[in-house]
Parts: sequence; structure tokens; C-alpha cells
Amino acid sequence: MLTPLLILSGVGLVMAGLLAVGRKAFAVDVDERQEKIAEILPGANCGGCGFPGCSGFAAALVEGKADPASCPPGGPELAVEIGAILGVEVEAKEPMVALVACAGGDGESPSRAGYLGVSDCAAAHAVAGGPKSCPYGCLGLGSCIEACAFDAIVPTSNGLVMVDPEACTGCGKCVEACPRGIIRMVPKKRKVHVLCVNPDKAKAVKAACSVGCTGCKLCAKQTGAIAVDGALASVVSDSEEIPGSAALACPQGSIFDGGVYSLPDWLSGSEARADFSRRSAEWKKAEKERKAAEKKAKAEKAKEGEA
Amino acid sequence: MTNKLFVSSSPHAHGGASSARIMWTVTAALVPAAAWSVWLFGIPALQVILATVLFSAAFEAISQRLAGKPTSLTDGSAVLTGLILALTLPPGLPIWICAVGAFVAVVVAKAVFGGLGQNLFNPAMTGRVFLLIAFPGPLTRWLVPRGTGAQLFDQPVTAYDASGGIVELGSKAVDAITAATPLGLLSERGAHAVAALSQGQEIFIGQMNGSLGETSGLLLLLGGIFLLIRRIVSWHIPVSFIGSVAIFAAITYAVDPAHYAGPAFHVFTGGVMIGAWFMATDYVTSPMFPLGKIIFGVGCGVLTMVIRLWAGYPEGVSFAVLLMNATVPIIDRYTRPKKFGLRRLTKGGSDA
Amino acid sequence: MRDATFAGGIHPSYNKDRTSALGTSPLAAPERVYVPLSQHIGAPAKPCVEKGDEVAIGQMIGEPGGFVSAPIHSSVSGKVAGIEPRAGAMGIPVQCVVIENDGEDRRSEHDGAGDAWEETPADELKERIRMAGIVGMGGAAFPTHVKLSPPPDKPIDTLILNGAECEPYLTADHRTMLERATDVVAGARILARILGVARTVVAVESNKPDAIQALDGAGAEIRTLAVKYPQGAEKQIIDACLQRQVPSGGLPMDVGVVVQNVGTAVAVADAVIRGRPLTERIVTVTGDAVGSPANLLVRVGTPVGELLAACDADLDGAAKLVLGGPMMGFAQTTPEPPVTKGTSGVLLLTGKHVDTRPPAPCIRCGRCARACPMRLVPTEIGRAGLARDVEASRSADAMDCVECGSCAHDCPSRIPLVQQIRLAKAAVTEAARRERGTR
Amino acid sequence: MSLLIIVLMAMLTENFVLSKFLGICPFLGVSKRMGTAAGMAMAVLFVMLVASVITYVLQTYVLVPFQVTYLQTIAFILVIASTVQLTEMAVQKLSPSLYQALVIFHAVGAAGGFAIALLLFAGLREKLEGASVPRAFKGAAIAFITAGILSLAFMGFSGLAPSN
Repeated sequence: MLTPLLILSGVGLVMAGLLAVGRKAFAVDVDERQEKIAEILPGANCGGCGFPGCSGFAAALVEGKADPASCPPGGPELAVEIGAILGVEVEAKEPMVALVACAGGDGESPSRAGYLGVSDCAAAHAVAGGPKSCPYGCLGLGSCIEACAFDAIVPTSNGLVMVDPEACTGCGKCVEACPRGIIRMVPKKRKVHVLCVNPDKAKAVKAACSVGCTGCKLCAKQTGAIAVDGALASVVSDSEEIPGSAALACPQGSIFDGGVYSLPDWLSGSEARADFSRRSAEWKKAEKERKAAEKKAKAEKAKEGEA
Repeated sequence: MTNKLFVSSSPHAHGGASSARIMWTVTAALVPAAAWSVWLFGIPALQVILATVLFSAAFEAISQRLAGKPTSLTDGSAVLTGLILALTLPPGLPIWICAVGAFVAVVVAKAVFGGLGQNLFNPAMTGRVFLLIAFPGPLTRWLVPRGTGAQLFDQPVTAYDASGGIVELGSKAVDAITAATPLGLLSERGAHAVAALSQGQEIFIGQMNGSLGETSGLLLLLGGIFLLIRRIVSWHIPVSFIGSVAIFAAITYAVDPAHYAGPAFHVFTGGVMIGAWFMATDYVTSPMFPLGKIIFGVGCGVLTMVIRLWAGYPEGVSFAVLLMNATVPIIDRYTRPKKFGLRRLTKGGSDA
Repeated sequence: MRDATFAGGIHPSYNKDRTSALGTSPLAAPERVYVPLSQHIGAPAKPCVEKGDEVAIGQMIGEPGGFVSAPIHSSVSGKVAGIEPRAGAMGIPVQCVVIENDGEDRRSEHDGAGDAWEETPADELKERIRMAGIVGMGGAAFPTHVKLSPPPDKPIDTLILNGAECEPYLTADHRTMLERATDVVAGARILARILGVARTVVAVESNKPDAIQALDGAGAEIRTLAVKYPQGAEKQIIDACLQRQVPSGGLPMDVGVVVQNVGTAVAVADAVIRGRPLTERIVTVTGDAVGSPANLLVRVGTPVGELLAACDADLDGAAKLVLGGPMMGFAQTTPEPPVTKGTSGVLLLTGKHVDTRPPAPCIRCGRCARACPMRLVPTEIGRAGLARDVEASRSADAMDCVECGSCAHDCPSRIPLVQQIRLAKAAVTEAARRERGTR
Repeated sequence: MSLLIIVLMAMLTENFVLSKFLGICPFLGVSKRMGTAAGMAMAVLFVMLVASVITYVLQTYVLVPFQVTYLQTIAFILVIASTVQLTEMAVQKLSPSLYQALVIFHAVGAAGGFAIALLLFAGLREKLEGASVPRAFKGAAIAFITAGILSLAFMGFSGLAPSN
């Protein structure tokens, strides 16, 4: 019984010794900080940092070529951890998520032709400008879904796609994947969005889509955070809260108020739309009355002044 | 304008070729040889053909249903696989073994790879080789063809009862009668046993025993030429396959005629004809370009002969085709045609 | 001599019989023309008229936007109604000068024209061609004066006039060669004088014997080509005529050749001899949804719908509208786009020509590779394109593809190979742009 | 001649991977790309060489004299695993070109067989990557099925012997 034990442990020892010697002889210098960082990175290899994969990012961090806060999936917590390993101070970044800025589904912006070919947005866009009435709107073929490493983009029932802000890490891959540039990065905390990218004038927009922005500027009158460039409104500032009235003022229903509706309901639910029309009408009526009262008060004041 | 126009990428014209038509044409080209085998062996041959074709189709439909894909039996590929598999099997093979073969061919060799066009190995060949290794007994019991008696190629035939025991020829218990195939004779007893056969018409017309599709070289050749005329197969693989078998056999025969059989014998016995025209030419599992096709054909021919002459199995076509299937990605990688614009300038212009 | 040709290629159904014998008939100018400012490859023209301006036929309404650009001229006389976007042939709105036709067909005055072109310096001839807004009329619409300005280190020895017209259905070039053989030859002489070449070859497919006869009578050197698609592709026609292969990524001038379409030659003759800028062209209107097909002489800017109406076309019964030929033309969602200098055909097809079945799996039959005139492996590029794999696209030589459509035409699985390859090319172009940006 | 046959037999008839199902782990691990497959084939050559020398010494001078040959498997595993580790370190440090020089010994046949199988397999798997393999079979499953069919094909060489 003893002999086999001795032999085995002898063989084991000899090989262990050889290995130890080998490790010394063939030692390769790897910055251990790099290994540590690589361990805490998400490992999704999404490329959001701009380096080839997580290991590439780790190497770039150690060499001082990368900003610790540039890993979108990891967020600010990870940035702090990386900073601790590297021994540098890290400034927290505002968390961003992707937003598909189009609400013109099959019902709002129907297809103008039958499309036959590769099921890919870029491919469809290149064929006669795409089969959708709106030449700027979401084609819904899901090139962004393919590009997303986190399954954060899902198709809606009416031919659109939407981003789940909870699953989105803000890596920005979908922004590159969208051939029409509909997807943009927005602060995660922002509630109100203009869901249209069509820059055409009112007549063309109305012909293409029933929920497209016509550039009427009514929203901009409600808040300084929304500005109209040409014939398209967009949120230009995140420093102030956007009032719900900005959405209610829109005659097209192009502005989505996340404080009142959920995005899936808004995109594909006629109930949310109906509710919005009702609230919008009420608001407009109230606004009219308020204005009339104001005018009256002013007129009276002026009268008083005269008198 | 009331209706919507269709938009698609150019071109807006199509030549009308269809995968399904190709598959059915190949199937049609095999029908004469299949009919000949039924004439030769009777019901046992028909039973094998029907069983493998029906089981192949059924397995294809089931696996497509499971994969959530639309059923595409009309594209003919499952029926063709079943027919080719049937032609590589001996007549009278039990139906359940045919079913196993169809399963391996259609499900294991094709469906799990993603279906038509994605498989790496010829499905029918995979099915046959699997059966040969798993059921060597039933796969090597050969029925005596019509028109021959108790003697076939100067050898006595053996009679079996239903349980597989050897009984006297002519007794009531006879269930199957077998005799070695020409290649079996060559492998077991040497070249002198087939010397007479090599000169006879039997091997050309197909008056011999063997698998269903190993019999009529003539009808298979006609089927192959039909495919050649219809431009469904190119000459490269069949010619290089058959040619290399013939050259290999001619060389060994010239070196030692007492030991080796001649080229005609090797070309017209066993599976060379069906293999060269119908199996090695399977688009999915053969090279795409002319040079690669020739390399592939020569490889099939040489490996067939190496296995026939020096390995344990008397026949090597199916092994050879499977082995060469594995080389296709490498062959394709190194035999790509030279793209336009690389030819040397004859005159004028600069070399930039 | 055997008919010259190239390796690869296909034999589609040509369907030219319905229009090849029909003489060109002028289409009445519409009440309004929509003249796009970008009808050519390169920078769009800059409008030089304003709303309300009176214009005459041949009057410049858009100035060239750069060297690789071309001016635009009015195709009718009348009043500018505005400059606004309108659906273009690519499905994307393009800026158009809208002109109300007054029906008077006044022509603007031109100087410098005349028969004395033989004594005019080459540079001046070239300038006249440039200012006449002449672009390649085979479909690509590349500004002609650019092709006529090779750098000094690329000596040109041969001019090929392309009269192959290998696209099925189209007969515009065929009619041009028949009806204007003298101008084809005159245009060729002018082009040859500008390039300083000794040899000019007119290349015509052998299925147009009447055109060959007409040109022969006008005194041209003719090279008869085999009937095969894409015989008229620039690189293939050079290979067939001269056995010279344009190197990968190169231009015809790299092998000492300039290729011009026969229609372009006629436009050159019109510009130089008669002082007429390019404002109209021959368009073949055909397809099985067109009742009376025709070869029409059409003012640039005429909406396609007007052509279809004139040819008794059944738009309601049609399934596909294509501008150009069936192999390389562009499908349209509406008949709104205007005819441009590059519009060689209008094709209206019934549902018979539209296959709505999804493509079948690739069976590796190799027909695409056999058909490819550039000797590429289309499936390989297509796969790389679908995966947006830049490396694989490059190693499969995606950028060598000329998008002739031969592969997809012969594919038994009806795989949209050209579309897949375009994705690969787009990925490579994008990657190259990015690489340049970082450098 | 007989030497050539030994090499051929080891390569084809007794193919390590496809006939004996040895070395499946590295076989599946690195055969995704032709480039890495070639590197692996080299490494296998080296490891087999070193390991066979050490195990030979172990067998003749330790296990047999002490009559503990039943420990063969476990002892060999120890040795081979360590050798693999050593090689890995060496590869990390040195260039793979070093042990190209070591390719002389008689393990050539077996390793050559491994190399053939590996290269064929790598080509097949590159092609597989483009295939739309059903989700359930993606990855190792389809690789095993492919290896299985390849080994079926290699069975054709069984009984390969110079003319009998």
C-alpha cells in the first residue's frame, strides 16, 4: 500500500518541481492590475468603450490610454472600482440610455410599397429609400436588435422597435447600427422625448406620418428645453425639467411624456393615444380659457388705466 | 394607383432555375437504374426503395416541424437522399434498418447541421456508412439477381432460412439466397476469381448482384450523361473520379495481373458509377470550383482504390466520398478562381 | 473573326423584340417639368435661377458644383415655379427646378457652335462638352468631361464606343445607332480628337445587325461582340475588344482606354456641332404591363408617370416599376420621379415577374461564381455582407463587384446576392472612411 | 518502407482522435480556425514526444520494477498534464518556431494523424460557423457530431495493410 502512495507522490513532486522551475524560466510579465481590471469588467465585449473587447479595454486602461469611466455597461460603480485599482480619481458620468426616436408604426406611417429582400434595415433603406411612407422613420427590421449585446431592444407589435431603459447599458452600438440615425443617447432620467426625426416641412410630414413633428413650435412655447430647428423639434437641454404641457401642446402627438405613459403603451396602444387626445383637448381648452381670462383682465386693466 | 408596387434590389429578372427542379431532375435521372434493380431483385428491392424514400421524407418533415421551419418536401432533397441511400443498400434489407439509415442520413447528417445546404457530409453516404459499421451482417447479404441460377460467377450461392441459418438450396425454408459480390470475390479470393467477369458484359449491363445501385453501370452512365447535358453536373468530378479509378486499376493490373483486377472491372463494379455521377457531385458537399472539383474527384478515386485493394472493406466508394467531403472547405479555400483584373496586360497602359 | 467576349456572364431573356423595330417618337413636353439638380455622379449642380424667372430650352438653370459635376439646362421654355424636393429615382427626395411649360419651345442662343470643330482646340471642345452638361448616358451618368481628362501619366490609345446594350428590354441605344449613325460617328471623331487617340472602335452585340450595317455605312470601325450579359459593362467590353483587363480597383484609363456610350457620342455631336446642351434623351418604355411599348424622345424632368400614360400602361395591374434595365435598374415606389439624363428605360412589370416566396437555402451549386464576370464568389461576399464582416468582405474582394446582377439572376435559390454584396461593400467603404478619419 | 507503413497506420487506421477518441478536448478546443489548429498540431507533436519519453522512463524504471502497473493511467495523467502545462508556459514565452526544430521523432505518425484530423476538422468548423445550426446543437454538440461522422469515414481505413 505504501509503495504506490510513495511512487505517486514522488511523481507528483517531481512534476510539481518541474512546473515551478518552468514557471520561473518562462515567466511572462503581465501587469497584474490589468488582470484585476479584466476580472471586474462586464465581459460582454460590446465595444462601447472604443477598444477591441474588454481585455483590450483593460490593457488600454493600464497603459493610461483609456478613461476609466468609458465602460457604459459597467456604469459609474465600475468606474470607481477601476479607479481604485489604477489609483486615480474618477468622475461619475451621467448614465445614458438609447432611445428610438420614432413612434410611426404600421398604423401611423403605413408602407408605401411591398419590400422583398434581405431582412435588414440598411438593406431595405437602400432599396428605393425603404418601403415605409416616412423616409426617415423606423423600418422595424431589427438591425439594432442584432447589434445589441444586452437584448435591450425589442420589437413592438406594430412594426417598430423600442429600447428597454432598464436593460440598456448605453454602449451605443445600436446608434451605429441604425441606417437612418433614429436612435440617440439620452440621459436615463429624462422623461419627455420628441419621438420624430423627420426634418421635412409640415405638408410632407403629414403625408408621411400621422404622428410626425411638423415644427409648429407650440412645444417650444411651453419650455426652453425644447427647440425647433428648421421643421423639427428636439430636446436641447437637460438642465431643467420639461413640463407635461410641452407634450400636451403638440397637435401631432409627437412628444412622449414618460411621466404619464409607458413607452410600449404609447407606441402600440390606441388607448394611450386616446387618453392623450382627451387630455390634450382638455388642456388646450383650459389654456384657451386661461388666455381669454388673461386678455380680459388685461383689457380691463387697460380700461381702468384709461379711466 | 390603387395597389402597392413591390420594391427589391436589382436584378429584377430571374433565369428561372430552381433548387427544387434540380433535385427532381437528379431524382429522375436515377429512376432507370432503380427500376433495373427492381427488375433484377424483385419485391425485396422495391421494399428497400420505398422504405428509405418514405422514411427520409417523414424524418425531414418531422425535423423541420421541430425546428419551426416551413416544411419543404416539395424541394425534393429528402426524396433524393432517400433514393440514393436506397441504391447503396442490398435488396431485402429489413425495413427497420432502412429506417435507421434514413434517420442517420436526414436527421443526423443534415437536419442538425441546419438543413439543406448546411450539411458537411453527404447525407446518403453518412447513412450508408453508419449502417455498414453498425449492421455489417445484414448489409453484406446479397440476393442473387434474376436470370442466374445456383451458380453465380462460378461460385455456389448460399441459401438462408428466416433465422439466418444456412439451409439447402431448394428446400422450403429458404428465405434468402446470397452470393458474394464481384468486389467481395476479388477481396476474398483474389483476381483469378473475377478474371472471367472482367471480360463479360454482365458487369457493364448490370447482370450481377450487389447493392441496388451497384448493378447497372450502363443505366447510371446514361443518367449521368443526362445530367451533364442538362448542365446540372459538370464533367470535372465524374471524369476525374472514374478516370483515377481506371488509371489506378490499370497501373496495379499492369504491375501484377495475377493479383489485381483490371480497370473495366473496377469501374463497372461496386459503387463507382453511382458514386461518381450522383454522390460525389452533390453540390452541398463537393467543391465549388473546377480545379477543386478535379482534385476532389481524383481524391475520391484514389481513396476508393486504396480501400478496395488494401483495407478491410471490399468496397470503398462511400468511405472515399465521406473522407473527401471533409476536405471540401480546405479545397475550396485554395482553388478559388483568379478574379478579373489580374491577367497581365498585353499592351498599353501602365502596370499600376 | 469570332464575336468577341469575356469569361463568365449569363444569357437572360432579352425581350427586346417589342421595341427594337419601333422608331423613336417624341413625347409631348409636359405642363410642368421637374429637373433634378443632381442627375450625375459627383457634386449636385447649384441652381442659378429663381422662382418666377423666365427660361428657354437649353438655358442653364444649375451651375456645376465642382469639377466632378455637370450643369443642368432647362428642357422646356417657361417660368420657374420653384426649387423644391421631389421623389427621386433612388427613393430619396432630390432638389428639382420646377418649370411651368409655356409650350412655345423657345431655344436659348448659343455661341461657339459650328462645323469648324476640326480646327477648335481640344480643351475648348472639352469645355463645350462640360458646359453642355453631358454625362454618360448608359445609366451611370458619370460627367463626360472628367473621363476626357486623364492625367498625363495615363496615355490613352483607344476610344471604345459602347453600343453593346446588353441590358434586356432596352432598345434606346439600338435606335440611336440606327437613326443617328452619322452623329454617332461624328461624336466619336470629336471625342477621339479631344483624347488624341488614333483608334476608335464601336462595339456592338451581334444581335443588332441593322445597327452594325448603319454604322458601317457611316464609316466606323466596328467590333462585333457575342450576345452575353454584361457585355456592355466597361471592364468586360474592354476585355472583349482589346484583351486588356482593367486591374482590380483601377479605371479604363489604366489600360489606355476610354469607353463612352453611343448615346453620349450623339449628345457630344449635338453640343459641339449644333450648340445644343443635353436636355432630352431616348427612353425605352416597355414591360408586360405596358400596352403599347415605345422608344420615346423625352424632355429631361418629365415625370415617369407621363411616359407610362403615353404608352397605355396599366399601373393598377402592375407589380413593379423599374427605372433603367431589369438587371441593374432601380425599383420605384411611385411613378413620380422625373426622367434624368441617365434614364435609359422605364419598365413596368406584372406580378409574373415578382416572386414573393422567401429565398431557399444556398445549395452551393456554384452557378453564381460561374456567372460572375468579375470571377468572384458572390455567396462568400454575401455571407460577409450579412454579417457586416469587414475583413471577410475585403478578402472576398467585395469592392471588385460591379453589381451586374448575373449571380442573382442565375441563383436557383433566388438569394438576393446583389443586395447582400451591397451590404458588404457598404461595410468596407464605411471601415475605410473610419480608417482615414483616425489617421 | 515498413517505417512509412507504421507512420501511415498510426495516422489513418489508428487515428488518435477519430479511431480511439483520445485528445478530444484539445481537438474541439482549438479547431475553430485553421491558424490555431496548425499551432495546436505543432504543440501536440511536442507534448507527445516529451510525454512519451517520460512515461516510457516511468513505465520501465519505476512502475514495472515496483509491480504497480495498475497505477499506469493515473501516473501518466499526472505526467501528461504537467507536460502540457510546461508547453503552455514555453509557448507563452518563446516563439512557436522553436519546437518546429524538434519534429524528428517517431511520434510523427500519431501526431501527423492528429494534425490531419485537426486541419480537416478546422476547415469543417469554419464552414459550420456560417451554417444556421439549430440552437440546441450549436457549439460542442455539432462539433461532436461532425467528429463522429469524420470518424465513421476514417473507419474505411480499418484493416489497411500492405497487399495481403
